[in-house]
Amino acid sequence: MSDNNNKITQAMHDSGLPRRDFLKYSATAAAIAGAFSLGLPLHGWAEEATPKAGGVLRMGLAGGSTTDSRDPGSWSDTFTFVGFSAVYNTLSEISVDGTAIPELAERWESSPDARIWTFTLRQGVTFHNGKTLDAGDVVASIQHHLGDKSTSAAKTVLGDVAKVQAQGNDAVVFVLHSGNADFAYVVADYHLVIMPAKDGGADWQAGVGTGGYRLKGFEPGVRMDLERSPDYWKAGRAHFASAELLAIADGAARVNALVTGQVDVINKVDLKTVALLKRNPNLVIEETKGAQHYTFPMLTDSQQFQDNNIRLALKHAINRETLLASVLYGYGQIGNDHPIQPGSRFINSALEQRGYDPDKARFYLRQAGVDSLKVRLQASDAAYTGAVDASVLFKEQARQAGIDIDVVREPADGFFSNVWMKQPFTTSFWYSSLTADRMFSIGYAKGAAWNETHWDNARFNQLLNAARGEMNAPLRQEMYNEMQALCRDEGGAIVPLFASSVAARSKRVAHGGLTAPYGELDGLRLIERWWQA
Amino acid sequence: MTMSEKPLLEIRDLHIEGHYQDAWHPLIKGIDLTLQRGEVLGLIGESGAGKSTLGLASMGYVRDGCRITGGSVRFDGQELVGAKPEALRTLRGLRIAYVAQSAAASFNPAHRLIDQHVETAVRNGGIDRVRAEAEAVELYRVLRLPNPEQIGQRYPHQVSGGQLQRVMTAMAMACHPDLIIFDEPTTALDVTTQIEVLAAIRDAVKTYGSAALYISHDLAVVAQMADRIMVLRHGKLVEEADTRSMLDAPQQDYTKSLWAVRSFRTEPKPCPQQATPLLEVRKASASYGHQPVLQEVSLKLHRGQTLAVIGESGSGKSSTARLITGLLPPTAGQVLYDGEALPADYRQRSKEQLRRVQMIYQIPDTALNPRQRIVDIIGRPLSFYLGLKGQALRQRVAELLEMIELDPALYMERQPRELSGGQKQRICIARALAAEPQLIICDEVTSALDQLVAEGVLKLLNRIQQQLGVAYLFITHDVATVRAIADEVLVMQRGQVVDHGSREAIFTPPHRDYTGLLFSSEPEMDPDWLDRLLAKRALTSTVQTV
Amino acid sequence: MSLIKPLLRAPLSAQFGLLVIVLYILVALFAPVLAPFGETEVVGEGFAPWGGQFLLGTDNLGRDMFSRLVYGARNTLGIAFLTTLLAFAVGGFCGLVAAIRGGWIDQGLSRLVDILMAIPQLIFALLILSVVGTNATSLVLVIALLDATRVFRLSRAVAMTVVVQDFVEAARLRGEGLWWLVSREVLPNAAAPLIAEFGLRFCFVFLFISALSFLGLGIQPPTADWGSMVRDNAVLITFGDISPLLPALAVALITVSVNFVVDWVLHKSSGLKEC
Amino acid sequence: MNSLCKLLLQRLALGLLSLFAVSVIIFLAVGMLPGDVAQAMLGQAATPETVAAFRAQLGLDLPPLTRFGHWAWQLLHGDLGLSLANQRPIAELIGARLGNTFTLALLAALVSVPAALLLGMLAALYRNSWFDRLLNTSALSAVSFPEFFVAYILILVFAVKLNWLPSISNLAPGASFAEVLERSLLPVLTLSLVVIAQMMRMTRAALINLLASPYIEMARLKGISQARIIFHHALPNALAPIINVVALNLAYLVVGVVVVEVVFVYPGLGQLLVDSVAKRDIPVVQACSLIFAATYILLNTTADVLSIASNPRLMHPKG
Repeated sequence: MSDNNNKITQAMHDSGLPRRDFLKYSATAAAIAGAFSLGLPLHGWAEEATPKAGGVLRMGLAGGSTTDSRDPGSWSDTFTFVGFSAVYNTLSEISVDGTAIPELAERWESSPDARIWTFTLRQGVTFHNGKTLDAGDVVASIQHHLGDKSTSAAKTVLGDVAKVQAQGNDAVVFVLHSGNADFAYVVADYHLVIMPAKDGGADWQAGVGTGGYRLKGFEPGVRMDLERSPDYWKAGRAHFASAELLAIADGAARVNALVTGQVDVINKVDLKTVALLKRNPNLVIEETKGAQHYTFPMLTDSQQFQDNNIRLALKHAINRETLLASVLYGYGQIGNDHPIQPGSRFINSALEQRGYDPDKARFYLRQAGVDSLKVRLQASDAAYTGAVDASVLFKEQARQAGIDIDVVREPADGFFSNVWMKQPFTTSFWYSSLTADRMFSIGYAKGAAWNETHWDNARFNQLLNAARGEMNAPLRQEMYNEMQALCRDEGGAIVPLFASSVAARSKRVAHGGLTAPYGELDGLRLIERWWQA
Repeated sequence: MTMSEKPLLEIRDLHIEGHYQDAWHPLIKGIDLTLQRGEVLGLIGESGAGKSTLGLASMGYVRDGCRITGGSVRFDGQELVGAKPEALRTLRGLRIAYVAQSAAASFNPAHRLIDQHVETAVRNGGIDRVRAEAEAVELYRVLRLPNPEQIGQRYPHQVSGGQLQRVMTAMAMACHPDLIIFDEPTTALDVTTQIEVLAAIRDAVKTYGSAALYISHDLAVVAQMADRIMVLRHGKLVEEADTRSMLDAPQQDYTKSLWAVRSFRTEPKPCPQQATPLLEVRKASASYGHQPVLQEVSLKLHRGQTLAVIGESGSGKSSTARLITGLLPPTAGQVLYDGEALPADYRQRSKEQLRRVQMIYQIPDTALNPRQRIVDIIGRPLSFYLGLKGQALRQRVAELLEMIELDPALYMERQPRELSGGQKQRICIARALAAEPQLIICDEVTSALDQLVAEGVLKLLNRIQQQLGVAYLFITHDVATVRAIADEVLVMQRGQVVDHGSREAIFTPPHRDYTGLLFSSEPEMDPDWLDRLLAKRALTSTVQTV
Repeated sequence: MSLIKPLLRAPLSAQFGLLVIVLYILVALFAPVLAPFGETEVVGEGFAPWGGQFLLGTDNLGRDMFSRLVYGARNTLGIAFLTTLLAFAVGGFCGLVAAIRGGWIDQGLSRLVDILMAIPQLIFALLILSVVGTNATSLVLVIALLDATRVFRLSRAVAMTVVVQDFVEAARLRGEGLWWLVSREVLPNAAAPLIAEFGLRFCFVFLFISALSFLGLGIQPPTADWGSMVRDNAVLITFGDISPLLPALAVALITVSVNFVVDWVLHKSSGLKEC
Repeated sequence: MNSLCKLLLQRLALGLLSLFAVSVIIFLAVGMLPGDVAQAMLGQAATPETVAAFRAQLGLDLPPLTRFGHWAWQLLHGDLGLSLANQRPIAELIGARLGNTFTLALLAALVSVPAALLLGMLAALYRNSWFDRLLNTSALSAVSFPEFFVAYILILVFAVKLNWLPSISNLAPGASFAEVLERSLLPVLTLSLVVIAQMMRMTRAALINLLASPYIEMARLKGISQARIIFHHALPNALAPIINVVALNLAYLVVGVVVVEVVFVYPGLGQLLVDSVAKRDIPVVQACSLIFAATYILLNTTADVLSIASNPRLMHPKG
């Protein structure tokens, strides 16, 4: 399907759905940072030759909009994420192996209860305008997203932050309302870029950062031009002499631009064309797994779904493999009715994968005291491209279990404000979160703004609070394991699929391996990480 | 002229077909024509006789959708049928010129007259522009155009119809052609204007010694212009003779009937002076926007009488009809029907008031809905006013058809396009009669018809009047028609009534000024009429410049 | 009867056009009979090749391409036809009334139409569809409203040439009401150019709907529609896969055909005046 | 000349009046868009209080009439306001794109108008010949293809297969005219193909329609050559309908090219408008719509005026 639709869809869902902060993260180790060693991991394991300096990186990206702005609080899609991540740096950075490593912060410490975090800044870093980075810049940049008047997308990410203040010139202290063991990951959020302070606030209008590239031009929804900053502080990065980002909303146009050599990299490849693109010897397909997941939320407080047996019946009546093949063309993984992506460091690997089992579904129906079931599923492609198709497929599969799903197509416009979380059975999607805590907190905790199933499980809520402040990794993982099982067996959401994001690059550019599985386009940092082949 | 001299134009056994209704139909069926240098030949006939087609063919030209299927056209010895376009182009305009019926339509509205005048001379005749323009001015002078130096600088729409027709004649003569085709050059003009143009054309032809084909449906006009006359009918020659013998002793029945048209007269009916008039207009004035079209017009019409309103274009005669029907509400004055004032606007009139006044139009083609059958057209007033239905309605339609001398069995189910012009006008009459009116307004009902057909329609109207006692308000520009049918006559000029009286009184000299001019301008079937008239007018110097 | 003759004499292009139109109508009418599978029925693997069980292969969700093409004829033609019909009912009627009544009704309607026409069609459609939501009903209503303005202009212009004729004046003087004037006197005589315009409008609506579909606001899936079928698969054109060309071809073929026929009708109605 | 001036002023006044009416309609239509800008912009951070604060900040809590008055007042002072989405001045936001849109329209017009007129005249000159028929059939086919279909075919041929032209219009700032030309060529071609057909057919029809008029017959009977008849005698009289169809198509080139902009990623105004509708960025939607409507009205008024100017009856009144 055309990404034009995606674009509109994107806009629609923005009207009601949280920008779930694209904290795409999954790694295997539950590394809770105490203090990190200095220096950056090198691409030592790269099989490619040594990075070459120079050249232009040209990207054709979906997710650019005419309404984009330089204000980091407003960034909402790939185009601004990728472009500005080359202009700015954050306190911490997610490394190739998925752990948070120092970037502008040299190191960090936390109090034992994980409530007070102190970040010590790297020395001698300058902004593009020549100003030297100090703690005041960091405080201003963080405070840009805080406060009652803030309209920043990162406001909830920083929801825990009670206070942020400078400690001397080269350290910043965050005081949290309650302990958060993952706080070093939180400040890696790409909204939380460090800008120079100016007149008591952060100067976002200038587009001046500490990153590898200077902002040469930015025309929202059209293009962004970057040129290499001659004195970038980070060694072994920013190989291209310049970069050019084109906002290409139409999927076909992106593919054409890549095939005809107008651009070197495109994202959101139309899945239908992946097989065809693969035949082109000059192109490489880059798949990033677990970028988002799709759900069918059932309101647990609705009359229809308050009986968990009914929910379980529906969870058994869906054929995830078929959906994966036809909706995602295999570019994804099947889900197990909880939001933690396979391969994540938080995954409960012992949890048995649920499969398509009409008999079991019938069994649960009988448990609920009914022979057959008729439910209405209000679907919209506003959730994700193919949501209606997936719903129709689901309908066919559920029929085997004696469940009659009446698929009602809802208009994309206003779907997330009028239908989602208001009607008992709908379609939805989530960008995967960097940490399990964040995912559970915003989507599954009692009273959370986007608890899309109105789920209220006492045990789950208790575990969530306990795990957040728990610095003991194995203990914490145990809690997460139980929470995943609770979601799977008692939760209100059917989570059938984790979708990959699929990008493609020309062989004119090369990289030393993707920061998979985190974010698309090498953790959105391809500009400073990739090089000319 | 001796026979040994080579004729200028020689047409032999010419056949031309036209394509319409998906088939080819013969238009010219084997006509021979010979024209000597300096000779003026009149071509006369009714519509469809093929005279225009023949005139164009003598220039080697056929209109789109027509084709020459046989015969030859030789101009000065050169064969024009099948000649190359380039060869024809060197003749046209230079050696054969054409004067069209409507100068207003035949001048290109986008260019100045002088540019169009000299176009052929400069582009094809190799004459330099300055000389060509000087000659043009000279021609304008010969044709007695006002302000000959300046008139060429004007655009066609800035010049009146009569002048334009003379400019076109001048343009035809620009290259001193051997032959000029005049295709009904005065038909679109008012009679008083016509005189001027006729005189100008005749003088010019004589001055330059061109030969001419003069095409017209009006015998009296042709009689003034032509040395010799050919009568055509249905694409064939009926009769050919020199003008005087043709007028004095026509040989063929068809020719004789054409000649006889002008003798029809109705019996005058006495005018009941005391009774309330059926229709009375009292000092009515009206205007279109700020342009006044009627000023204090008054008239009276009694039951069973015919009141003829005569005038030239712009005289307000049709506006008078619109005033009476309520299409043009007066700004002052009123219309009384049977002594009662009629609402000014037809939309305020009752069905009964509408029924009693019916109208017949000039052009029967547009007066009949082409998408309705005859039975529907005539039947509508019957069902609308009288509430007739089903068999009774068909019966009444049949009676009306019989009254207008059309066979109900044949015509009831037909559509207007299957009828001839005269038949259509009869249907219009039947439609008016169907409403059982007391007054019928006839707006130029015969002017779009050929003379013979027109006469038939007049006779029919007269018979109906005798049978039913219906009154007619008869609007026309044609003096002959007024003479034929009027009981009372009203002469109009520039929105005012300038003369009125009974037919006898009006037509008996002495006439009032305008009435006299109008009547004397009506061409007569006498080759010397124009000369006499011009001589007389020159004497009394009452010639109105047009 | 008299309809056959002109058909046989019609130029090849018009005959071809008529044949195609008849064929499309038949396909639309008998879609359930002709289509081997259901419109939204998933019958196999996605992107099955041509031939074999599936004549033209399957689409991305494993629905039979041929069946969807057939049903597409029904949906797309149906919606375009309905829209055009509505546009003509509204615009045509208003145009005729404006021409017949004249005065302030004519002035009011004409100015309103002028103003509506000053707003770019695509943008107006976009706005309204965003307001009322995208579904078949609103699609039909919105496009019909937009097109009615164009129809209004034409029907008013055509009716004007009829209204000035004497037979209309005769009917007025007879005291006929508005309905009679519209239905009996003016409409039958304005029919030829209006029918031709109907064909052109139909094509335009057809293309407009596919343009809207292309922008994601046209006929919505899973309803089979040629416009969105093209759009969904447009990217495959780059790879020389002709499957997405089939619905595009279907669109082009019907519009070309209608245009051929309209061209002939117009030529014929003007050609009759010639001699 | 006085009546001509009066006519011109009348047209101008009518145009301005339409513009006002259009802006009211647009304001109302945009006002009816479901979903709230504040909600749309704030997203996740939206608590009822912040939404209310934001609405107040944007002036959305004022009654519609006041808002319209305020907007119109600003507009009259040449101030289009700020974008709600990124707080940039709309004039700045629109500026570059408007330039792009006009460049595209201008280039397409430069290609299509002369081509259409020439082809139309040739078709009229050689009417009913094989050349005319070929042209006519091609034109019919060209108007029958969906725009995006034509666009993709052109991309397939010129960008993918031949690799002569770029498939997207990457208009870098400071690009040379030659570069702009090269990169805009495919969209220009697409648009030209679409509009040429209509203009050509109209030109041909207008000319042929006139060829039946008596003064053309007169010109033939004066021995004027066929070419001169077409160019000198028919064309000046056919100008009014031709001007009108050209204006209509020029308007289309400015306002109707969203699809082409999408396919070729051409940074034009249409794309901005579509995006802004989706984002409920009301001031931008209003500004764009107004510009489009103004363009349309301006072109139509110009066409009217030119038609009048081409009519000697009005240029040279009787008096």
